Amino acid sequence: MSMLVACSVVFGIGLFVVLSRRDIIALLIGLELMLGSANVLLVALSTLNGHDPATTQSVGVMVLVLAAAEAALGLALLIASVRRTGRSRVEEFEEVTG
Amino acid sequence: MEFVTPTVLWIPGAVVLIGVVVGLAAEAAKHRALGVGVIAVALMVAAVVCAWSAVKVSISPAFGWMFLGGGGFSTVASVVYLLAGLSVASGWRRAISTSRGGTVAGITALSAVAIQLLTSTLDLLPAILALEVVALAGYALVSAAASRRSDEAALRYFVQGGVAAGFTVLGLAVIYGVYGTTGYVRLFEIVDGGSRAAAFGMVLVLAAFAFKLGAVPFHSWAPDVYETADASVAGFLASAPKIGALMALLLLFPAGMFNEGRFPTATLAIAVMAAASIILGNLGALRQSSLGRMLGYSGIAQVGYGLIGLAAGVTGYQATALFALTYAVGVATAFFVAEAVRERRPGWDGSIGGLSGLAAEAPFLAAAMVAALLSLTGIPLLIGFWGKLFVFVAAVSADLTWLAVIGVIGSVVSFGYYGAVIRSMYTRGVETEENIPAGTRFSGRVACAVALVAGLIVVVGGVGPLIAGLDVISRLLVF
Amino acid sequence: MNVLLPIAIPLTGALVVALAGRGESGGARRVSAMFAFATFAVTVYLAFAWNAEGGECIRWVISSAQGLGVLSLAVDGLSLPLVVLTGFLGLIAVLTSWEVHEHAAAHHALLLCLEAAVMTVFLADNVILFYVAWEAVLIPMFFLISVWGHENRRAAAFKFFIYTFAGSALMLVGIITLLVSSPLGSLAGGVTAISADKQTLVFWLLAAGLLVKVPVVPLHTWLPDAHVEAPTAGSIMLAGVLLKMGGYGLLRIALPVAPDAFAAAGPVLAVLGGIGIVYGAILALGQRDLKRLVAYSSVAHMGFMLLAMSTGTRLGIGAAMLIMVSHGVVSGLLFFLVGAIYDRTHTREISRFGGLISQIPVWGGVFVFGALASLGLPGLSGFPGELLSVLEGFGRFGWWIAPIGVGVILGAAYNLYAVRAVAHGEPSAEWQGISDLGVRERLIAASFVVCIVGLGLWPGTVLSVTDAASRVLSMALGGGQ
Amino acid sequence: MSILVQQPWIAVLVPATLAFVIALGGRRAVPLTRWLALVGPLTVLATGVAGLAGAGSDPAIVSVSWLAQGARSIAVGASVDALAAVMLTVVGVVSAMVVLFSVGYMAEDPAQARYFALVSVFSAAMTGLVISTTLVGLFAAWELVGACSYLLIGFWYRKPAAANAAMKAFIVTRIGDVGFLLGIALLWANAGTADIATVNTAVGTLPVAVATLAALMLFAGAAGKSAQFPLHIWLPEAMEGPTPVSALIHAATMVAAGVFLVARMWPVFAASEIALQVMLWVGLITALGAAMAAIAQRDIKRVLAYSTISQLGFMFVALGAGQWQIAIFHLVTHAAFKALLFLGSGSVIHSAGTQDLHEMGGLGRVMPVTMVTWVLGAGALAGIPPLAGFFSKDGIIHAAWVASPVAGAVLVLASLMTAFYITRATLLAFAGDFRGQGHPHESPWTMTLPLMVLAAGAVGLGFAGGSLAELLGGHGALEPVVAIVSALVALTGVAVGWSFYRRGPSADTVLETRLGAVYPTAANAFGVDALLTRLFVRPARSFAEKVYDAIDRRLIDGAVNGVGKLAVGAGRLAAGLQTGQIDLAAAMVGAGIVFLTALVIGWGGR
Repeated sequence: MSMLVACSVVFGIGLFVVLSRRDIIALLIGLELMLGSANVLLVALSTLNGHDPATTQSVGVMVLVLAAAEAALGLALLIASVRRTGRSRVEEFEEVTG
Repeated sequence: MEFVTPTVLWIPGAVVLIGVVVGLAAEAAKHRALGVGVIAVALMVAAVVCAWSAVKVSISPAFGWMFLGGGGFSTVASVVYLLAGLSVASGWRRAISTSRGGTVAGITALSAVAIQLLTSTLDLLPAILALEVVALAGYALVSAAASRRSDEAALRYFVQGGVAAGFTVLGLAVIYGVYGTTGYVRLFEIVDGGSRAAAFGMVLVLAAFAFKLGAVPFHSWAPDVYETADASVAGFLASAPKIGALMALLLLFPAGMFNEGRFPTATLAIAVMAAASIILGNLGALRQSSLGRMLGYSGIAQVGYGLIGLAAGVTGYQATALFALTYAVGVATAFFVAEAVRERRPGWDGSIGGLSGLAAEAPFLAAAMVAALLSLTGIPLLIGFWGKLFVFVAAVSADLTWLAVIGVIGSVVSFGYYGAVIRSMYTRGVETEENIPAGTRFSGRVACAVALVAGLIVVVGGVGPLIAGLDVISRLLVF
Repeated sequence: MNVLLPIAIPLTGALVVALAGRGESGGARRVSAMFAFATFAVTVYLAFAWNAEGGECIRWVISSAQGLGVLSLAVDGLSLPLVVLTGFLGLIAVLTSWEVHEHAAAHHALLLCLEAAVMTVFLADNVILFYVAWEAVLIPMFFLISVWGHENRRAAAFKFFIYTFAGSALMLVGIITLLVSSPLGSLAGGVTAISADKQTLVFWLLAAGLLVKVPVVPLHTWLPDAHVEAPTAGSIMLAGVLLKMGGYGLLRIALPVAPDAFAAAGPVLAVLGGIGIVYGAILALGQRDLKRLVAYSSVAHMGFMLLAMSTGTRLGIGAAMLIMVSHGVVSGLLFFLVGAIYDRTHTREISRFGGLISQIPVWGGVFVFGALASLGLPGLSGFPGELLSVLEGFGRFGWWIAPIGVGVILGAAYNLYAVRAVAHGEPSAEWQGISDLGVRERLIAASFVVCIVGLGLWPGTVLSVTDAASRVLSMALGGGQ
Repeated sequence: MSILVQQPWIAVLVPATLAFVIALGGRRAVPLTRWLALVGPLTVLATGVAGLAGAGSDPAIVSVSWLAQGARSIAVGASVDALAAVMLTVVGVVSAMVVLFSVGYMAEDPAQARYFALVSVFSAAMTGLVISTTLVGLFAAWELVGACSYLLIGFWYRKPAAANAAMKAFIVTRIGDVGFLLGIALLWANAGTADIATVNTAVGTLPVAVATLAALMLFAGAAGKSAQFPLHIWLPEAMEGPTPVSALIHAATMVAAGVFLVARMWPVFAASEIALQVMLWVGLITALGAAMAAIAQRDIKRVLAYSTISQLGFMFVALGAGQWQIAIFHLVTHAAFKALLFLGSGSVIHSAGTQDLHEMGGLGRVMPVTMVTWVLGAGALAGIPPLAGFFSKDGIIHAAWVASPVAGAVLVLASLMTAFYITRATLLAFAGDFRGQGHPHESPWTMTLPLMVLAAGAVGLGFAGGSLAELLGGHGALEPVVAIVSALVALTGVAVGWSFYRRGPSADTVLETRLGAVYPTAANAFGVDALLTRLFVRPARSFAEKVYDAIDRRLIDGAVNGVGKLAVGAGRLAAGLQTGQIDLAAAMVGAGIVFLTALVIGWGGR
């Protein structure tokens, strides 16, 4: 049961990081935290409820792949932005409005 | 014909994938034009095969037990591939002249395949994976425009998408964790049983799809993305993914699954989201000066109509699918015309005012834009009208008349900003046709050709049902 | 098959003109005149065929699949006069645009499209087809005004589109509630009233769209602007047939579908009609722009039509149809004349005109004739309709219709004021050398005069045609012997 | 001749088609076609005479249903009964004489063709009005007559005064016509038919209130057409038209249509006491007021115009007193001598070149025939015994006296004034020496012949009173006492007039000083016209412009544009949400999810 609480706490922290930090990289970390905790929650719950471990593992790995792809792309976007305009902080990205 | 059914449904996906591989290889070998061409052709072939299978093949499982093909699903798929192909062709000159042109085409093609999977899966896991693939492709395509503004829009889009993805996986975790299954059929009984956990999971998944659609609470990415992305890419982004998301929602929430069960407020939630999207989308678009941004806001409003169909439950099934297709064709045409205008007037800053005098300069191009915009407004004799008509019929028959009235008023207000574009095109423009760089003479033509083809589809789609009878629509979209 | 012709011919004509006419403008107008004449001939043939067949409706089914009702076209007593009127005015509009040289091909193509769309509205036998045609009329008219119009044409075109589109949006919801509650058969067929509770809702939703087009007073401000800015041919079609779509829709859809609601709404419609008559006349009197004056006169005439229709009696409905046809011809003539003088003097300011009848007597004479027809002189087409409207109106509403007497008096006032200010009095030096009506223009004027006098002396021709239909309609309302 | 009575519409068609021929003929053919204009009136005269001859038998009725829709249908019919025959004869004679006179009078006018065509159309319309058997047919002809008078008054449309007069005439008569129309509507609604005969018989069954209202409405129409107070303001200005037109329309035929209408619909009027009283008093006011105004006019045609209004007032008094036959008798005699006077004034104007009495004088010596015929006409108007006017006016005064002594006294005073102003006009025009320029000459035969014919009528018609009365079912006896009184009154009026104007126009100034303020007010008809113009005509257009500006421009368009601005404003709000901060966007996604979950889960589930 404690696993459940832990995961949701970590998920909360991740969300908080995304909402509050100024630097884009910190945001990416926050996103990873959210995805990771959700993944752990998934695995924990399914083992708790005694589902077939094979499918649980495959689903878990799939989510990992997903998180990895997302992180890779996020970093790529950040690098492209930094390389092109040197902007990496949240408040520098406020031109497109209205 | 038994043996035919599964394989023919494989071919479109396969053809596109092979095309992408060959295309990227050709680009690596410095034949970028050839590469992009191969991808475009592959997409067109896939569209044709899907169209054929839509008519010939009845609904049957494909790609193993988790996916469906034939009938309505193939029609949807053929439209998606067609739009992807047109988008690649429309961005032809841009793709050739920039270093990673081929990859943009490749990503568009892959995204199209992912959308086909998304629309035909009956299992939550592949659905979410396909959704994330489409999302990631979206972020990449936006940043492909390689400008300060597109970087910012892409990043912001990414962050919001990330948060949504996080919640989606959380939902998946809850559903799979507690009940160990992700098949839709099994899920229906669980939710019917009134289990709050499953319902919570489903809501999170609904949020993910709503985000992809750009419905109100999750709409803030839409205006930025469509304004900053390249016009041809935006044409694809504004249409195909939304078809995917709407169809997936249709499969995930069929026959008003909620309201028979213990969650009467679910349809209300969707209805509220629909109404909010229509109102905010229309109002937002009223004061825009940039064409892309205006189309972004109008996209939000149009999605609201799709959600009306969804909220109408069982009667709205076909209507939502039809609306998704007609809306997609309409908005794609508008963007393809924008791309063609950028070809003719490189100096164009994307503003509505910049379009002045287009009618005098390129009457057929202007006519295509008028057809697209009037179709989006829902004027008859254009494809958009049928979409809206059936959605409203569904809404009224599910006695959501108040929603239909909001929708109708929305489409009247929409003429406000669509009309402004028409008005500016038909004013006496000041710029005459500047000298277009010679090299792009042929490729400039391709963008115009694509715009004209799309415009033609809008008009033929509008007049067709009148000639072939109203039931042609139901025959094509059988689910 | 012959029911489809009045739509098919102008459409193909539009295509041919648009493609073939790219060259010099002469070719385009001749081809379009040919097609317009063919359409008019077909409508006249249709009239005789309908007569020969003893007066029931001729139907042609496009596709019998159920979907949203059978898609078919039909003509019967109610729509025949308007179909013939559309054919006639279509031909006149093309002839009036003879001197248009700016994008002549596109102009004529749009005129033919407009005619085809209006024809479909009158021939539609299915609610959805009616709505589609109703909206489709907006597109060619919008472009006719916004490209070939006068000074601030775009604003007027925009306003025209928004007003009508907003009204028809509510109408769409009404049509859909209608379709959802009872799968509607063909319009020209019998009367399929829907359940009582929904009738009022459906009626007023439909009326919203229809009354904008009539136009009824609070919703009318688009008409004068659209008229003032539209090219002459556009004005003729706008006043001649587009205004009739509202009235026709009321009789064709609103009444059979919601008879009890229509009967209950009778007094409201009568009041709206009465206001239209008086208000339209007052405003016509107050105009400085000649075309705007004629536009407001249309509001007044349509007020009579609404009053006649609201009585619900058989004679009243017949009178409404009669007023529609006669107003089409009378206002067609007046707009043609105003257009002719605008082409010569490039102004519509009444104050700058004066004594024209002595400089251009033919134009002046026809203008006086038009003014007399517009104020309802007996022997001309305006009189029978408005007489019946007052008689039946009095029969149904008693002294409540007395105030429209003011409208009738003001009707005489603004028409004669127009004659006094424009045709009579000292000729102003400014228009010394202007030329009188050419041969083509005299031909057009003569055809209008023949129609007006013919209708004025033998109104029975229109009344007998609409007799069967109005009997059915008034029976539905529980009135009418 | 009898087919004319059997097929009464011939009398309408002949002048109508001839008018078309004349119009088509245009300026070149006018010397020939203008004689064609005579054929129409002669046909009308023939029909009238035939009608009179066959008065005994009940006339054939030819009617066709004009507006039919199911059971209720409106018909248009025609028949030549006694009353119609009398009117047809009058119309026939007068229009024939006027056309003959016009040949000379309009000789050098360039637009003659239009003139003769319009006169033909007018006679056709007037015939239609007289022979119509249904109210709708009558109303249609009634308005056509009004239109012809509009076109003829405004014949010289270049003159702003003529154009204004024409417009005013049509609009004022239109006000009356609207009342007429509402009256028809009332009868159509209650009696269920528009046929005059059936309405007349059915009016007994209708409630008195309905009959009264219908009568008053019909009287409104009659008052409009016959220029009774307050709708009389158009007649004096209608003199702007050519003089033969004034003679035909504004003396004999059109203005008499009102009296004819009341006679035709007599049962409706008889059924309501109030209507008769109203007619009586309106007639009295008009008779007296117009007579006083006539005294102070300098323009010869205006004198005659006010005289016509006054004489019509006499007729309406007779109608109000219940004696419609006497009113018709006076109508016939008045048509004869007033047409004569107008044509006489036409001949005088034609030769003297002016309409102002002060610039005339001494024409008697130069124009003997005109002078003699004019004097006979003037005598008839004044009511000098052997002449026609004496008999018919005597009948009216007698009837008025019976109805109410006050009415009788007023009429006597009015006929005194009539004698006075006609003597004044006669002396100023014909006596003394010529005060104007140029040298007046006698008019050609085409102009003097009609004068003589009408003079014969003015003299002879008096004796026809008795037979006319029987024809129309009234009584023709001459009341001795009233006869003497009215003869005396006429003679004193002439004598006073003679004494004043023997020395020429200077007497006008004497009158002015003697009557003080009364004189100028009388001159412009008690300011009624000026008052009505200031109240209604002048502000009409500016009021309309203000209404247009206030309601259409500001209220409705303002509201619509307001909604537009509101939407755009709200749009600014909606777009404002896009502030660009990334964290706000992310927060919105989170908030959205929370909202959805709360909404769905909150109410549902186990």
